[in-house]
Amino acid sequence: MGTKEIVTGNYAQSYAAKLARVDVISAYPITPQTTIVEKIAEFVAEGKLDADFIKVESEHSALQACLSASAVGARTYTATSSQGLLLMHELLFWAAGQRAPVVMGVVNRAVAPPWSIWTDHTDTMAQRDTGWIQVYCESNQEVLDTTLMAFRFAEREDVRLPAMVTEDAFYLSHTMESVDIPRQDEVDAWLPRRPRSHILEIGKIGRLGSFMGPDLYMEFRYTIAQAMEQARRAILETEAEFESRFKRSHGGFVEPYRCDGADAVLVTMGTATSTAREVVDSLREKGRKVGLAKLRVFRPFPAKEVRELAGLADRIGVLDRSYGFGYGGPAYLEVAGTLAGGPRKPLLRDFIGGLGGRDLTPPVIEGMFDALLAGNGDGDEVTWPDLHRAEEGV
Amino acid sequence: MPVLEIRFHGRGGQGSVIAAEILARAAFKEGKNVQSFPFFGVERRGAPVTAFSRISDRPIRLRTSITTPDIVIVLDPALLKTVPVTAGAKPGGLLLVNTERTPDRVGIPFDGRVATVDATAIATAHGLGSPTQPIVNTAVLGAFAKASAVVRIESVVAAIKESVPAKWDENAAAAEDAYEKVLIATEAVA
Amino acid sequence: MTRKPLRYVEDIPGGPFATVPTNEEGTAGWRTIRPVIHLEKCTRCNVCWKFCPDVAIDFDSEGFPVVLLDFCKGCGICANECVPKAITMEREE
Amino acid sequence: MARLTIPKEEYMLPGHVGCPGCGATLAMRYVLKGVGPRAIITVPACCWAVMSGAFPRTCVTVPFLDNAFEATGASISGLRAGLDKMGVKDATVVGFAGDGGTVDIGLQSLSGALERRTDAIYVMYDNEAYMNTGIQRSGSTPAGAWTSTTQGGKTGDWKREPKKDIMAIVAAHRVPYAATVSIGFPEDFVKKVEKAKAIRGPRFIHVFSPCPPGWKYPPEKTIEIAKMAVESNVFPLYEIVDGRYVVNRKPGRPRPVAEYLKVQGRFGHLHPAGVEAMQQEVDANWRRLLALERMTADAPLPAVRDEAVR
Repeated sequence: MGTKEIVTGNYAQSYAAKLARVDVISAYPITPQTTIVEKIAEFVAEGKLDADFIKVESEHSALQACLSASAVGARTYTATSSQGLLLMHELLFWAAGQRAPVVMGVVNRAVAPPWSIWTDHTDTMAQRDTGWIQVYCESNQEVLDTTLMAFRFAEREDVRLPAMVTEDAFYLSHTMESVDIPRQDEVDAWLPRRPRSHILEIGKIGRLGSFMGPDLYMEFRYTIAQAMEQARRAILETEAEFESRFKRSHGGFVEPYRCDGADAVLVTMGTATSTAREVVDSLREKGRKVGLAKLRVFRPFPAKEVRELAGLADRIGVLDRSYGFGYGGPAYLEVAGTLAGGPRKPLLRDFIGGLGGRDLTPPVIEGMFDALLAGNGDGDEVTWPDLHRAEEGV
Repeated sequence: MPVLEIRFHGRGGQGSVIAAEILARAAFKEGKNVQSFPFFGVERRGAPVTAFSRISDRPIRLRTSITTPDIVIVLDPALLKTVPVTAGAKPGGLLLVNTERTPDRVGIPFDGRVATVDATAIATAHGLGSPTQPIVNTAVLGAFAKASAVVRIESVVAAIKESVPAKWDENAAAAEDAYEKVLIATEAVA
Repeated sequence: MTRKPLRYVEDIPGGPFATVPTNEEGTAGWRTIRPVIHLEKCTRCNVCWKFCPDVAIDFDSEGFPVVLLDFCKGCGICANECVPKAITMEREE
Repeated sequence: MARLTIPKEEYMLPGHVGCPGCGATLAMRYVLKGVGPRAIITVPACCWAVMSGAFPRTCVTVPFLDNAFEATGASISGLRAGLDKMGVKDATVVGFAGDGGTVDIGLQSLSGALERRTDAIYVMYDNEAYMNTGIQRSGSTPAGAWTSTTQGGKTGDWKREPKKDIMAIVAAHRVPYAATVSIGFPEDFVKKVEKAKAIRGPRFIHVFSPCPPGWKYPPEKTIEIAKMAVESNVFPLYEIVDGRYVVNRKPGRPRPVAEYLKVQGRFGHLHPAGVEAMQQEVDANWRRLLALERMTADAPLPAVRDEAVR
């Protein structure tokens, strides 16, 4: 067992990077990620982490430096938020194309303008097709554990893809809560250094990146698609291996909660899941048969597990903490798309909420369950329940 | 008239892409629907380049490169040794090659008519391009007009004047010169 | 030896990792003219070797330059820079 | 056979797809002769990203990494840190980028790498425009030049702005070593690369690299032009060593700039007044360079030399 400490979600990331003995960190400061890199800088300065911390001049450079260090075999880590992640967009594709197992902590934050430093999933949702594994966390413990898992499944020979571990701004990043910090020797056993394939070595001919014409590029992209499909098994195996060693697991891809005999299930991501557990318990006590499903791994998208939700209830809602202009929340669109292909056709609703740090309080979540259960499904498919409108005086 | 598909083979700097464009303009002047585009690859002086033209009476909707050409035009004879220029050519089509050789001695099998013209000599005679890099496209198009009868030489000359950046008269003269000098073998070459 | 071009998913190594040296395939077809070295004038000063952008000039056992015709693109730099004017550019047959 | 004046070993292979007479291939050939086999090259979008042709080919025998257009500076920092942590201490990290990739889109990451004292050599091969994409103007295109985006025309829309002085920008970062080289002077070129290789910290090499299709001259003239640029003071050869300017060649009577311009179609439109203006610009830059040499002889701004610096 490790040592129990009261730490923020950001420090949980820093501890995970230290325990993973990362070789090279390259990062640029952005609220609310800053205390991650400050803590890492402290570890390096105090000699507690033998790593090269490259203080770059932009997030774009932060990820390129990681990719180049990874290209010669180093274990690399970085962290960012919002605008920084958007600036990395070009390099996010590059990482997957180069098959670089970079691990990145992302503190989910709204995108400008207007400036907003508060939580919102738009930044990482906008990167869902770049070839990065994406895991959304609900607690600081989950952040630390998932980061340690990420190094392992990202570096597996059959995966070799980059991974994002996300945490909600302030609700996790700056929230102090008890976290078990594993012992270094246990993590060393968990993350042994294995020689990596397809890297550059001094004295050996080889070009990483290259140039492909129409006759071969598609086949090459397919090999990345295969790796992401392979990541499904790798993530579940890693979670099982982690549980056997550290005695903790965080719900795999999709974790149903009290869905037995449910009339309605709400799909949630990030810290909204915790609050929603409270609401489900209180509604159950009032005899209302509701449940929730924590959607934890967003890439690779857990289509099989999501389709199984259709067997749990006839009405399924999705709480999107982001919104795609022109239709709806990305999480809803992918859940709905998957269910449309399944045998059962549940009534589907998208609830847009919590943008820009707006609190997702129990009453607001309860309102979503009410909307799900009311009527015979003639209401709007995509709604913003907690919108402040003058006429409703809310 | 079905959609006529023409594939040009040349090297960077020899004017294959402009050749496809001139041909399309010429056919357009005769009221045809046209489409011309290059295979955009590593354009380097000297590197093999491919360009395409489609000509038809009805609207052209295909948005693909041309893999079964009715007509293959080769601006540089050296390509015959290195690039499969006649790959996928429809039987009974036309192969036009810029070479000193006569059609029967082109040296590659072709199920269709073969025509040859020494466009390099004609271009050099009309001062087009440099000794190391003669610009042969307009001469080849003159030969094409005669060998294919798809467009009239007058349309080709008019299109040349709209498309070439300089030396309009010399380019027009080279096309007319090649129109006269092209050699066309009637029967299929084994 | 020209290598069979890669085509299938199964041909793709586990990453965009290229290791085939380019000198396995020639670029001779690029030229319309080629350098001819007149050894009687050549002083073996190796200027032609030094300035070749295609590394297409090597040396024979006595140190005379030899044009590697598989790779020469016929740019003419060697002829232009040759001090004793021992190199002329001839049209490719 | 006469003794070779530059190392015999070749680390760039034949069979690349450079245009006939390409200056950039000679730039790579000489850089690799200078740094030797224990080097690693990182290259952004530029002619050299295409030079090897299609996968699975590569035309250099040393390891070669492709990086994003803006990020060569970040890439050399990452490579150095990665190699250090992998226990490789004797490798030379080389960033090899074009002029647009350095003075325009890549300037920020270059500045970052120099400021954080990354232990690497950044080479900018300068063909004075975006040649891989078809000769569009860059910040390094000289004033008065034709490019595909400064076509002159009726409005005389040639490149108006003077060429960005990247060496001055680099010098402002107080690097331990920076130098200009020309492929017309391979001995000077390789000597300076070998000199740079022996120094720790950020080093910069500015390569004069003529381009036949881009500058509109016949391919056989590449070296002739690369020499004329130096002999006419259009592209002086000099070093900045620890803040001190050292001018390597001081032609007794520099060749007239007109001779340099005449050979290139990109300057073909210039009237005598235009040529004279360029002559004065060259002379002014030359006088300033000599003044910098004198001034920094006794008042240099030395680079921060911390041997353990990365």
